[in-house]
Amino acid sequence: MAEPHLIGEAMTGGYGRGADILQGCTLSVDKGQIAVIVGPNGAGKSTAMKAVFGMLNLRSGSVRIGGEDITHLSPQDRVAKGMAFVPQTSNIFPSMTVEENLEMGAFLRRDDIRPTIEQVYDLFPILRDKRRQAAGELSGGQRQQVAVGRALMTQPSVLMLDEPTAGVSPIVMDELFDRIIEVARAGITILMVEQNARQALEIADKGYVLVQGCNAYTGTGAELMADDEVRRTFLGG
Amino acid sequence: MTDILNAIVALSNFVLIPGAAYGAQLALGALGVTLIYGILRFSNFAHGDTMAFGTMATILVTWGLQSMGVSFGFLPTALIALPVGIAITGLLLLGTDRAVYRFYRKQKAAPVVLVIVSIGVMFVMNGLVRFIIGVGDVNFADGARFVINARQFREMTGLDEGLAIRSTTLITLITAAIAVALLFWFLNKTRTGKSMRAFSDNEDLALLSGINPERVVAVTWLIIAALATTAGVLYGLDKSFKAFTYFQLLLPIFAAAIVGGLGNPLGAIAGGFVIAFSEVLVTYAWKKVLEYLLPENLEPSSLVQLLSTDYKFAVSFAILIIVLLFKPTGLFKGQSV
Amino acid sequence: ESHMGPVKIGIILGFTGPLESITPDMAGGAELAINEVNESGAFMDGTQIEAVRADSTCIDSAAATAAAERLVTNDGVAGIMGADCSGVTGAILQNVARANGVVMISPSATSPALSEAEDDGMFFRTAPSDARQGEIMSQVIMDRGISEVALTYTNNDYGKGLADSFQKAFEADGGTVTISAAHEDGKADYSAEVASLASAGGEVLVVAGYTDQGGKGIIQASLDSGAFDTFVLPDGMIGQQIVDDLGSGLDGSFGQLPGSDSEGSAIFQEMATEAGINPTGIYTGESYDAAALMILAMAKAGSTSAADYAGEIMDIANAPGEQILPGELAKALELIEAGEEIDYVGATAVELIEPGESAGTFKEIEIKDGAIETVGFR
Amino acid sequence: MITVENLHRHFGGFHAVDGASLKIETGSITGLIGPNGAGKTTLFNVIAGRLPPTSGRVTMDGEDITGLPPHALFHKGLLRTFQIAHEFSSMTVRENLMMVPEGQHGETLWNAWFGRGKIAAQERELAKKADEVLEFLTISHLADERAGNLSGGQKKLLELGRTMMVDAKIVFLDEVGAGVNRTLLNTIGDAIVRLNKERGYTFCVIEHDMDFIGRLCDPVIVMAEGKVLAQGSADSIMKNEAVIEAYLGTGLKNKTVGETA
Amino acid sequence: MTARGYLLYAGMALLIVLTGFVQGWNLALTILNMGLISAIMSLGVNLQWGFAGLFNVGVMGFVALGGLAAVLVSMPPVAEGWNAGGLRLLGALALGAAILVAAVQVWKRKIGGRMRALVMLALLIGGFFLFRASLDPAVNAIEAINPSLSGYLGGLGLPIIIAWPVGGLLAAGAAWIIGKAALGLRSDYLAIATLGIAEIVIAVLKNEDWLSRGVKNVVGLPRPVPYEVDLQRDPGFVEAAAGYGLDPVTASTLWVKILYSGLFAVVLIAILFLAQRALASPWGRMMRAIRDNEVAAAAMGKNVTARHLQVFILGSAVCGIAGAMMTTLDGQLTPGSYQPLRFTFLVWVMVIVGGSGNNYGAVLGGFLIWWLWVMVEPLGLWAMELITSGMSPDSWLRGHLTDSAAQMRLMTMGIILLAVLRFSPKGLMPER
Ligand SMILES: Nc1ncnc2c1ncn2[C@@H]1O[C@H](COP(=O)(O)OP(=O)(O)OP(=O)(O)O)[C@@H](O)[C@H]1O
Ligand SMILES: Nc1ncnc2c1ncn2[C@@H]1O[C@H](COP(=O)(O)OP(=O)(O)OP(=O)(O)O)[C@@H](O)[C@H]1O
Ligand SMILES: [Mg+2]
Ligand SMILES: [Mg+2]
Repeated sequence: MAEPHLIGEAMTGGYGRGADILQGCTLSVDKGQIAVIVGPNGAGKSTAMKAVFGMLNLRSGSVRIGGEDITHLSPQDRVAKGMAFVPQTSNIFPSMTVEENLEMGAFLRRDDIRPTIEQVYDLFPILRDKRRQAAGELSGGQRQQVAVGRALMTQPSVLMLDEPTAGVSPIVMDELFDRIIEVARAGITILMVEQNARQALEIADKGYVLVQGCNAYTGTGAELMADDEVRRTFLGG
Repeated sequence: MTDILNAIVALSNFVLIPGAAYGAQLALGALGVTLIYGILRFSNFAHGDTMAFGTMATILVTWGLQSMGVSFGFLPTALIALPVGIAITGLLLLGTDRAVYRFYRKQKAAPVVLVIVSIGVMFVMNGLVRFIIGVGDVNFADGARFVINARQFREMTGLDEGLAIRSTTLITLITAAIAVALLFWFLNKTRTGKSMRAFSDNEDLALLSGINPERVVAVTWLIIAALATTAGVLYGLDKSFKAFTYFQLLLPIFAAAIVGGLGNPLGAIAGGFVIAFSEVLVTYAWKKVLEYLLPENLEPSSLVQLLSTDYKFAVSFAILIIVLLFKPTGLFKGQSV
Repeated sequence: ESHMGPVKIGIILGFTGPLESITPDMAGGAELAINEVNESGAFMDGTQIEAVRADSTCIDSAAATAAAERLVTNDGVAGIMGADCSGVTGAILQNVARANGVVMISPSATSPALSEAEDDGMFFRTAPSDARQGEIMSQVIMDRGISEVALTYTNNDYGKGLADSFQKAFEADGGTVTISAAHEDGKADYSAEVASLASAGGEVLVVAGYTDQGGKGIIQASLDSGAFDTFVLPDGMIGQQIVDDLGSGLDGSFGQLPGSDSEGSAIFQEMATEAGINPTGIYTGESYDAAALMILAMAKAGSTSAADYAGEIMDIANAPGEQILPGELAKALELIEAGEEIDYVGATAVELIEPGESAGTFKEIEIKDGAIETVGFR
Repeated sequence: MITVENLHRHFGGFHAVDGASLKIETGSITGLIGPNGAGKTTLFNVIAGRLPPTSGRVTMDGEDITGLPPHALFHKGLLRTFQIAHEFSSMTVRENLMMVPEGQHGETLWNAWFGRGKIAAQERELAKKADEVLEFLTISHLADERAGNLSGGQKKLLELGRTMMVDAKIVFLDEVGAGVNRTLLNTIGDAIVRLNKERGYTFCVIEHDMDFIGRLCDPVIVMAEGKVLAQGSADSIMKNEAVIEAYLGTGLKNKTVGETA
Repeated sequence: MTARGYLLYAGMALLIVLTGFVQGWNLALTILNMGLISAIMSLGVNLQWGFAGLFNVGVMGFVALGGLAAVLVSMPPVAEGWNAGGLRLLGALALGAAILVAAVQVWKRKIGGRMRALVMLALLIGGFFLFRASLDPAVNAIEAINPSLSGYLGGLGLPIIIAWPVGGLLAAGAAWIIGKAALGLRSDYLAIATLGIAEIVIAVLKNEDWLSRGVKNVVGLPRPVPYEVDLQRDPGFVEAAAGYGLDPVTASTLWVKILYSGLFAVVLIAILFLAQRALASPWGRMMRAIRDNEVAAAAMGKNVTARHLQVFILGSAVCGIAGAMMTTLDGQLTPGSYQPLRFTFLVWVMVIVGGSGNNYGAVLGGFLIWWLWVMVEPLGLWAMELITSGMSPDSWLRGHLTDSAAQMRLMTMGIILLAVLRFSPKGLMPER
């Protein structure tokens, strides 16, 4: 089998001079597939995402995309390589309008971004109504939609989402998962962290359970769902 | 009738026009302060001295031009030298950023640390300016000083009161208007401008959007250089250049930026005029105007002055505080760190 | 008593701060006197004198005190030429000079309050108290047939003191002061002050300020708006620079400053120009005289100890004795050596009255065609 | 009992809460659901004194509490958590908890200066209590960590933990579940029930996880566009057409990528 | 304190001792005394900023109020002044206060919006003229009395030490009024408001001659310690000095300064002790919580406004005490010398360089920055001499450089400041 499109291999590292949060954690996703990371709070899921995106200095391990080693690229350069990331917290530009937030997502694009903006508005209709409003004045769920919309604006080849559905109402969440599937079908690699694990694993091609910075379980989404132990301890029964 | 005209002319000559001139000068300075606050998120105490440095650079170039016999007709020669002055100041600011501010940015230091750091930079720049051009008064204005002066006006209209309009006043007003319009357009409509606002909002996320922070910072400093130098030169043309005065300008400039709402360019302009007019108006002695307007027997014997000029500075600050009490983030909604 | 090293004299002036633009020339003036003595080699068997500068900041009494303290305890100065601003001068006098028993001669602290300060006989000044200048200024104006003036002063002890004494004298002489408005130095804009002054009206505007500070700003704004076109300029406002800067605008303005028709001031002007010091700079002559007085008093007492020479200063400054002009310090030292009386006249016709301050002769000037012309003495 | 009468809160021309009226019965665990932007958080903010209402009235056990400042409401036993975590970031996790209880002896300056003995005893108790709460939230190991360094979910736990430090009458929980691991959320649910049963806390819970709502809450209030859309038992709400239309949706339209790929 | 802290304090002590050896003990003690006062000011600001996150840039105003207290407490009363219009003046002031209170009461009434504003405005404007009409004649009468030497009401003629707590109270009172009005403002807005209020305080001090002679200054304040000249005349003292091998002049100047140091040190230690206790208590924890997140602290039952007011008053009072002490040390009140750069920003530099949130850091910052402030002057001169030493004596550049040597003072200060902050951006002794 060829190497997966995105791979973060044996990543070890932490914040500043503190202890290692990640301890040899490995994540990989094939092109056009969805990988979902679940795990208890503080397991290092967000840290792993940041590591893949180069926002953390790894002590060892590597990150590769399409076979190319990008371990030492800055986050900016990774954006240029077609990666997009929605962080878990502070993931919008609060004083800019919704529309400007989306435009910033497309900062590196030189083509016409109107159609993409329209697509995002179609996906999250509420944002169309609020396009002229400062994003910081939105409700929690609306912000989350802006954050995901911003990442989609990049038209990335790799999309990384850290708990995109936190605080989002069920109907929007369903829309969002639908859209994620669609995006994946268009050939985009998706890596996401989810606490709504059951819904997420349902659409996942691959699932990781992370515990204390290590891979505890790995399998297809269905396999993990089927595993009693995993269900009980991580997915809430 | 002529009495009414005289009263109007006196009021314009001593209150409206000087207030507008000073207001525009403060506004230009406040634009710079507010921009740094808006994008780089700290109150830059070195701004007054940046203005002084820019002005000094321009003066040196002006002298060079004058010695070569270049002049700009009825406009001051300094305006030709201005672009060079801006360029030199830009280099200085970029250098300062590299040598000083960048470190704290990387550290994600608290804004107040940057404020203190900017005080350090202020000391150094201050020393630099005094060192190069000295501490004395430098007069570098040439060209025509007046569009119309008081005597000409009196002769022209036959009124008792004169009205003087200085060319620098006009230039300053026009420049301030253009600067704020440009800045507004730049920040709200251009890609680079928006990326600067994005950077100020959420630095990490800007990074994730592919915005190059160093570029944003560099562009900001260059704009600051242009604003500060222009403000400084126009002020210097109108009054004169002296390092100490430029340092003193900092306080009213900050007041203007804050009363208008920190981080808001329109606010900076409004704030400049509020501060300037409050200084002039509250301490104005209405005696003369009333003498024109009231019948002989009602004429005031006293000065009809609300407060003596001793308190002019206090008054402008009092107004500032009152504005803040009713609008806690300034006239135009400003940001707060 | 013979000395091993050079004798040190402290020059403490506001090299930074609001007066920073006039202090270099003042220090230059004092050093001119010191150099003159050193070149003559006639001071105490060829003992050299060394000037040590320190910064009074003009405004920060604590920093000024610390600087003076250092001059006295570390550099071991035998006397202090300074300070400049009345506020810091008072602080240094009380905290350093009196405590350590060191003589201070200020060339420019003119506050009337200093006349009354406790000084243990250690404090002198070569500039007259403002109380005197106010009376002179009133006469100067009255003599020109002007009876209604507007008055603005810089808001410090100098400006306020001068304005008060002038207003009192002028009203006693039958004149009217339409308004007496303070202005702060170093501010960015003086439209508000000018607006009030113009509204109050008056034939001329009396500006008790500084040439390169608010005073200039006021005059400039008055000229710009046509509020006044004749100005009365006391000592702080007179300097070639402001005349050059304001061009023909100042023509016809007049004023007075401490000075005499003695040849002294002319000679000093020449000497200063030669040494690269702006001779018309305010208090430059007073600084020369302050330093010279101190040195001559030391010579007379044959000691650099304040306790010994403080008492000689009045004697040196006043008649009887041979008159000493600037540039004649060598001669003066020789006369002292020979045990003869001298009367130091110096650059500003020094005449000290009790309690150790200048009696004050004043020079009346008028500005004509961009030049400061002396029109008489009072 | 909290009653909200015809409450309005406008932002400029936008009516975030637009005439909502509802009751939270003493002793209940009331669920508050609704689409994003329905005005739930705004409603909480108004009740808890963080935002002044544009108009309307809030009463607590018959007493008018409209517009009282948050700290006064806290003293009345009304607590709330924040949707976007508001931790005290430079303080340790334990300190975050210890600061909560009111009327601490050492909170007046005089005692802080001259009443050391009493403070020490009280502090020991507080620390013990805090450690118990941390234990319960499974983050004991983080007791001495700076709260700013916690993970997103851990911060939410800390939010909840603060309400457990005192004996509250009524607790408003704004999406405690978002970002919290589902297994842990179940435990939290159990705790809420226990606090409700054993200590008589009243709860009002905003949550988008319908399992959680269904398991815990009765009644459930649905808000939409600033108004109350429906109210009733969890079951009846989940069958309510209008609620399904506005909020719940009909589930995933496409099942998995795998099916078609 | 950490090991690093002890080391830094030892270093600071060493600097002062070295200054004593190299430049003389008088200078070293002068620096020490102002250092003690600076440390107190710095503690006051740290109380507000480090504990509670209040950005007070009005330090100068509170320091000046302390100075005013020194005059009002210690100078002898001027009987002529009181006779001329003292009581009338007090009456006018009371009237002014009453008008303000009335206006505030009107504002607090919950009645109709426009009407309320109009009534308040009318009250204020009418009241202002009434106030001026009753105040001005009294002021003129008082100021007319021998203006060049007195022209004011004088003080109470009490020992000047009493002025220290009184200065604290005066500053606290002002802080209470200011805090009531301005503490709702956020960060930089509060900053500029306090900056403005400080300017207003100075403007009042400069222009209200009846109060403290305005810019004409009050000199010759009484001292809490003996005068040097008196000591020099005291045979017992001269003898004791001789015992140490000192001449009476040196001994007396040193002794006076040591006495001051003792007094100041007592105050500093007391305040430091209290501040330290407060910081380490639940009170301090509550303040830190408020600083970190006001919204959450309020939701956790802490009365943020009241606590802010409390700490604002406390910090300002400490600055006021320091101000009174400083004026005592100076022996005079010179309102013109109050400049924000020196009395506000320099104090802020002390706090930040020392380490905000850390009392020991603030104290260290106070000493260090003050030492530098005094020492950069000679340092700048030495640097210039060093630079120019290689140049030919009559070159233009050399002349220019030596002439500008004094300008090096601020520059050196700036460079050192930047260097220190570079070396430890969280201050020399970080909070934790
Ligand atoms: N400060 C504000 N300025 C303007 N509009 C605001 C402000 N705060 C909230 N809103 C608007 O009010 C509406 C209600 O917001 P609220 O936060 O109450 O929603 P919510 O029901 O809590 O939603 P969610 O489930 O997404 O958290 C939203 O449309 C939001 O955009
Ligand atoms: N900036 C930081 N500095 C130091 N430690 C941190 C920082 N951010 C997170 N940590 C620690 O790293 C560990 C893992 O955090 P991370 O955010 O990766 O968890 P997570 O798996 O995403 O949890 P959650 O589901 O709650 O979001 C936590 O114990 C947390 O305390
Ligand atoms: Mg996470
Ligand atoms: Mg919400």
